Amino acid sequence: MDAMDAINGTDRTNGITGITGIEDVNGIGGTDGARAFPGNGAAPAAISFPGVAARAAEADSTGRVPAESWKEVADSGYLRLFHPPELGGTGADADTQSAALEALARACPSTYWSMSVSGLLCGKVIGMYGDPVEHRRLLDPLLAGEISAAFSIVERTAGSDASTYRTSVRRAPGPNGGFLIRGEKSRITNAPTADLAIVLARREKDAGDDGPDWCLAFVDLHQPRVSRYDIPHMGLRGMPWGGMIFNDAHVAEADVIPVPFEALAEGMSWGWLKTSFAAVAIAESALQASVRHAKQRESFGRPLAHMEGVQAQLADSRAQIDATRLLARRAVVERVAGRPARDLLALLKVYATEMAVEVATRAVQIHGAYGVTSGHEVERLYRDAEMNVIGSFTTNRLREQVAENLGAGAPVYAPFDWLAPAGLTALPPGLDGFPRPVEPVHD
Amino acid sequence: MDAMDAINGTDRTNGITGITGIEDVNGIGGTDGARAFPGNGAAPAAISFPGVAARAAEADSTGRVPAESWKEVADSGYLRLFHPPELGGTGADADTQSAALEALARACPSTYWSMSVSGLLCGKVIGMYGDPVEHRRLLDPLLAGEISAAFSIVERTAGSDASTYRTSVRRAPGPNGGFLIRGEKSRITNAPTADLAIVLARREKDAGDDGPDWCLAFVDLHQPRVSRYDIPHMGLRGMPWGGMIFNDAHVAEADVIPVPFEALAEGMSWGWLKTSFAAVAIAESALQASVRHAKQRESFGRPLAHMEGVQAQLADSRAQIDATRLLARRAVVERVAGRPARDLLALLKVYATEMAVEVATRAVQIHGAYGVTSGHEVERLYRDAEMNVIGSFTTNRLREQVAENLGAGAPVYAPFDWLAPAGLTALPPGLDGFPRPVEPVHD
Amino acid sequence: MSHVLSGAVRDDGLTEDHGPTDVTPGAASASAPGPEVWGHRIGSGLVRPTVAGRDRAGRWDPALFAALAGAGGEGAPGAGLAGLLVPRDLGGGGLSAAQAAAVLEGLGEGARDPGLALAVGAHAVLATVPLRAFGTPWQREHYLPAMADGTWTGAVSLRQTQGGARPLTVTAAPAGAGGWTLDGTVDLVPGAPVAHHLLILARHEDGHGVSAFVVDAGTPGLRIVPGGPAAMPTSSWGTAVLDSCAVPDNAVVGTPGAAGRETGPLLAALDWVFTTAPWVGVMRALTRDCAEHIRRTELFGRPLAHSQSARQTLADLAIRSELSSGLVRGAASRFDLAGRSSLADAAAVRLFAAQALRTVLDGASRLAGVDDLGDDRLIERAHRDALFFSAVGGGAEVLRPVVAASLLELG
Amino acid sequence: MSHVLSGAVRDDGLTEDHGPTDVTPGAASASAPGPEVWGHRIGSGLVRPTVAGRDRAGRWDPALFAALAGAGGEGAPGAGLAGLLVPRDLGGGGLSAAQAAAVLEGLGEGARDPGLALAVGAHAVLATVPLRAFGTPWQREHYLPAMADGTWTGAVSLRQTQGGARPLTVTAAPAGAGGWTLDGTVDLVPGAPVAHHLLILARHEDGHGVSAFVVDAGTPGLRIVPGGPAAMPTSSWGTAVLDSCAVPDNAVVGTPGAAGRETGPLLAALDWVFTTAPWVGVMRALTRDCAEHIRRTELFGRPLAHSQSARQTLADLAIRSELSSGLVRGAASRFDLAGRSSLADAAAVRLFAAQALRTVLDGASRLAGVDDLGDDRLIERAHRDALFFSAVGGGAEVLRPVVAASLLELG
Repeated sequence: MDAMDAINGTDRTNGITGITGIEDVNGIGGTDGARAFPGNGAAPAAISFPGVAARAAEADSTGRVPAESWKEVADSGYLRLFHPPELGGTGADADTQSAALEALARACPSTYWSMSVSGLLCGKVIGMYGDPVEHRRLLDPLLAGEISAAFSIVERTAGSDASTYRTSVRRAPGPNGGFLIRGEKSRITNAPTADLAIVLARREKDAGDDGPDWCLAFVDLHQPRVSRYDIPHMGLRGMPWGGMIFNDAHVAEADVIPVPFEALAEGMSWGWLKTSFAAVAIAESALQASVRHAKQRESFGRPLAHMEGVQAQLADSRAQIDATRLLARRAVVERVAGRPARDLLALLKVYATEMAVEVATRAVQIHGAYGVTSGHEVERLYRDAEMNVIGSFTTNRLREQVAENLGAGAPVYAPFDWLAPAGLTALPPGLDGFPRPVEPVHD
Repeated sequence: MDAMDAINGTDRTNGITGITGIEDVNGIGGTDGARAFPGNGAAPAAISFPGVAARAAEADSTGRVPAESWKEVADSGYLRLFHPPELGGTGADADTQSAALEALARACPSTYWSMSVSGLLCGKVIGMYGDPVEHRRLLDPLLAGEISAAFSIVERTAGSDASTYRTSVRRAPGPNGGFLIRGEKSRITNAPTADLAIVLARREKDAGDDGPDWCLAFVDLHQPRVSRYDIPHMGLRGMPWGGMIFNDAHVAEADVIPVPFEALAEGMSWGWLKTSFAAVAIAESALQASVRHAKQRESFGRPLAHMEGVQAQLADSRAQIDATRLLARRAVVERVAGRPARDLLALLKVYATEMAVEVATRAVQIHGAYGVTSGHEVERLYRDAEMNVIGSFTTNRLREQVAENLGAGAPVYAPFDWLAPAGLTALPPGLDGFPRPVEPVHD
Repeated sequence: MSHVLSGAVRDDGLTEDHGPTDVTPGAASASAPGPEVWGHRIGSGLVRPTVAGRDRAGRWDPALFAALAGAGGEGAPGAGLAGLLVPRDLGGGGLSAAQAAAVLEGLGEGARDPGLALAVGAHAVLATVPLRAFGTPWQREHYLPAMADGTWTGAVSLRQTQGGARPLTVTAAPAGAGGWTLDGTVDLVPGAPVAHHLLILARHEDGHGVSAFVVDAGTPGLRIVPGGPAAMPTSSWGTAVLDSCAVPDNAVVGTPGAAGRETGPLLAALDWVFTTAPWVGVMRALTRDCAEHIRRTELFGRPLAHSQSARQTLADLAIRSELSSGLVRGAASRFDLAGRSSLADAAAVRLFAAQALRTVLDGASRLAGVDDLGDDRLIERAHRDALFFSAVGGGAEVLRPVVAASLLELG
Repeated sequence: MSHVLSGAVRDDGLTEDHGPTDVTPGAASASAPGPEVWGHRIGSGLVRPTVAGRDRAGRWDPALFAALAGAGGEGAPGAGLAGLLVPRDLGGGGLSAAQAAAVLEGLGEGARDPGLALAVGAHAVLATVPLRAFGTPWQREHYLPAMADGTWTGAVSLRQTQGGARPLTVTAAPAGAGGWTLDGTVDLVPGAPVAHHLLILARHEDGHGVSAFVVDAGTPGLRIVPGGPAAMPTSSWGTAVLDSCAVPDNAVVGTPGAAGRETGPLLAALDWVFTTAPWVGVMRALTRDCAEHIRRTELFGRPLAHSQSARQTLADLAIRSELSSGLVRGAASRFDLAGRSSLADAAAVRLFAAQALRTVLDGASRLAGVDDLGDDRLIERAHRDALFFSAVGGGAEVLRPVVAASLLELG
């Protein structure tokens, strides 16, 4: 077997993860300390955030991203990877972007969400819709990690249904110019802590203004006419989440950007990509924890790793994660190449997020009581996983969009009243008919 | 349609729950106040615990069963239902027992777990293995709800594998008689708060003692040589959970009862029943919350209740819950008739607990962001549901037992080393073979 | 091994303890053998020996059906399988609905022949109960005694067991001189080529109402074209073509125009519950086959029964069988009480059992591998037939709204 | 509508943008039509028109196979489907493994004929690659050119694509005067009745080692008994019976005694990846069929496409197709690099795709109801064939340990 062993030597430990070219991207529990991103061409496998990983439980219990973690990530250059040099980024290639997304989400899903919403999603939106010169004053500190931003779309009324949004922007009276914003955004990542909000708002238009009905407002959150609140949440607890109330808060002239609503879809679908990587990473972390546990633990005299039922769960998870990661990385390739890939992102987000819940549930089962004990990584991942299903467009809503992309047409609503005409709300008779006879039909 | 309407009149609102004869057993959020159990023959549907339901969120956030809830349940006579009059119970019929189990678990799964472990499981075990006269001193306050008990089997080492348990009982030296118990039990419901522990322990046997190797020790937890700790946990947070360390704690002579290990199975399977009803109730609560939400909520101009995707989720949940409840109630009938029904209980526990996770996951999806917001009933139920999969024998372990009951034989362990002989760990060649040739086999 | 897990009845037809398979779920009884034992014995004795050959040949066996129709033996009611639900005073077995479901479950397990079990259910339940429930005294006395002993068989299209979810393809117009003229085509009729009469739902040509008709096979204008789906080839299949088919007024079953509230929903509910019952037996049979299979099959050089994964799969089969059985029995028992049955209950039964069957077949085929179980290729046959089963009665797209509407108080 | 969701190729064979179906997953290319377009065109042009009839009759069509073997047209490599993986210098198309997988995926989508796609894959991949990888120069030059143009077809038993998970049923004993004597029976050989030669794994009679043999159909002592499973009837099936079958030393493929490390795992990995590829195409075809079906079908008086539930089901089909495609392409591409492929990767592909296929078939049949889709009854046929597909190559009970062992560093 010598020759075969020689060939197998390097492969056995990496196993199937090799398919993606990214292997065990971070050593959870390793030593602290940031590591700068390698240049393009360096092995993406080198990306890791050991300090962030070590502080993941702390983030969960305090409900905030630890300052050291924020700094570690900012110092690594993570926030710049996704942006072109002309906007202050480093324009990493697709492999590096994918590896970085997964690595940070492996280390701490909450930190990943908070920082990616700020640096990736908000950064992309400012880059796409803002002014390339004027808004460097926002982008520069954002990509340096000196400020954080919240992407503020959703309101209290209804998740992703924009027709219900009421927040609006109008011209400020008086000589100083600028605008006033009024309304409330709720269930927003980073809302309780951010410095800057990218707010979707309605434009109160002057007569003759035939511009878009909507705008993006870049709102400085450090002003008295903004108040904010926390919303405690089941998972991703280290990610600040909550609402912000604008009570005629001031927005600078240059920071209100009229945008047709449809145009925003492109920017928002970065959110689906971010969420999908969160899901892949949560699933991978849950799987790796399960592998570790299965190797260490015995039950009824049998090491868990030797039990076929446990193996079956691990194998199913492995296959699902591999399939999802391949699609996720393909989506990054598309995005980096400048193609929208929104169809791909929609179906990726649906599968990835539900897959992660399934994998995390298996991980809890494999861990038994450990998996439901607070403070255990798997207990946290189980709570985190479900958040991705709900976050950035609920998955069931996205399924409708996938179907529309497949040619099923736009959703058509009709009140549900067709069972009675079909006789299918009736109380059917017993073997001997009804207790009393049915009256004949007279038209 | 008049005749049909007359016939349909009463059925439409009850809908399919009618199959079980138990309809909306408690009005969550109703007025406070205990209601005594009806006598046998009274409609089980009358059983409800509105005060307990109103305090369910409080139980979750404080990690304890509120004293008022404990009192409400105790005053209702719940704790006596499962026991014959000669042991101080009321010997309710199967329908009433089933209805009561589901009603309390609907109101608050944590309170249900804590009180059912105490009054049902520990009560049964004392009744089955204890002395019918002597141990009335324990049973009477237990069934009155004046004291609470912990069923203490599991240790730190391994979940349900008794061969790893080390806690032992030995004769106390000196003239006062009795026994000393030493060891640690962990991950035990009510451990942090109980007055009494029913402890499974090894017997340190004198020479010539050919009695069982195991015993049950009824341990007074209010003594200096007992220390206890909390274990924070993901769900069922209102249920105290943790460990107890016996450092040569004293046990009265009459309170150490030698029991063959196999004999305990009968008592322990009450735990499977209790857990299964918790699962059914959590699923029903999650479904009812989903129905309420679907009726109230609009998205994209469509009431959720009118959306077929939501309907599909509700229908699947309804069918699964109905099937499970029927089996659970059949199991109660068997138990009340004095038949062990352990096979039935094993498969019930497997399905019920995983079904509840599935239903709760659907409920979170239907609720969207509400479903992951702390303090929302559905967020709590999602965390609670998974606990039942792990609690009282993990579900995957029980599957093995079901298979054994089906004639598959006892689990047989062999180290997993058969892939390599089958050539299935090799690194297969590429299209053009291996990088270098394989050496011939020489035996 | 308790029978709860191993199936209601041993293979040899001997009875075991019958508490949990008692016809009233939840009620314990450890006395006489239940009706499922009788059904199982008939199935294993008469049907199973020839199922593989009949299935391969796609052959309907009239002699076999006649034998089932008149089957007796220990535990038999006054009549054979054909007359399960015909009252005793009309020559039938007079079983309760719950008992009939138990018989069909036993039949499914013993016979291992979903096609023939469907043929039995279509005749003895779908074609029989509407006549019993809504038939005129003349109709009941004319049809039911001959149906009870199998002299006449009745047939119903499985397109007409979903209420009005999809448009009815047969129209009825009043004839000038009384009576009705029927036109249209309805396929998927098990038993059509051998039926004495068909029960047909037709919508009134004027758009107002639906009526049920019992149409004798010899009626001019009614033509039966043999043939049907690839599934369940041991049933006989046909399409009924009605071309200006004139029927008398006394061919109307139930209130004229009101079949949308009478026979229509009744057929749906009966289909959802009673054609499911034999499948519960099939699930039990598959479970037992698998338990046997993993004991005698080796993988990686050791018995498959040693694999934790195989054992867990086996457990999941048993669980699905047991849950489905309880649901079917529970819903069936409600037909015994006028005004207590519910379409939502019945729909939930089918919805759950169809999903359970998929799980059982997936698991069984995973355990069996490329070889089938037993000598009659049950997995392959059941896999094929289950695809059809899960689609008739409207399928999940009809069942789910029916269940949900009841919860949501919509319709 | 992007082709990502609608399938790689339109029904009419016109190409769309091909970035995501490029043979290198993750690499974007929007230039020439990918190999899957060629495969799709061949399938829809040559295979699909007759699939329903061949399936019903269970008929192997040698002329059709010959046409596929020599198929050319735009985008064709130097050879037809038979020679995909034969190097160009031996008369083949010289495609990369990734390209070959793409061709098979396109073929599966266009042809809608899992049986014929299996026949192609068994010849062009399973029977071809071991000779290419391990054959002596004589074996390569003797067999591969004639295999590349379809003059000769090679066959392999699908029992022998799971490594040594189950015992091999053929033994090899050294003959006194050199050469080997083979004894035993191996069934489930697609193409056996028409094959020129078979690739057979045999365990050494002395218990030490396994060797692979290429055995010509005319060899005395080798008898082919036609017949096989009910699944994939458009392939030809047979059983090889070896009765003191004497073969020369140059019939051994690869290192004598080492097939347990060479051809054995190679066949498993090839099966797990390449016979999965056409099924990815079938999933795409079902997805598109369903999208079309729900637009033109009514339920409860409105288009099924208006139902949120139907739409969500449709989305799930597209998702499974897309994920499976990525996995297959990714794993296939690793065969192009000696020493980079992995059994665990290949097993994960099959494990995922078989489950995805079940989901797709469940969903498609739920949407289609009692009527099938299209005029060729694809759901019914694929449903039947998928049962077999998910069991060959060892099935989940073999695949899961292979995947898990790699994670757990066990074996």
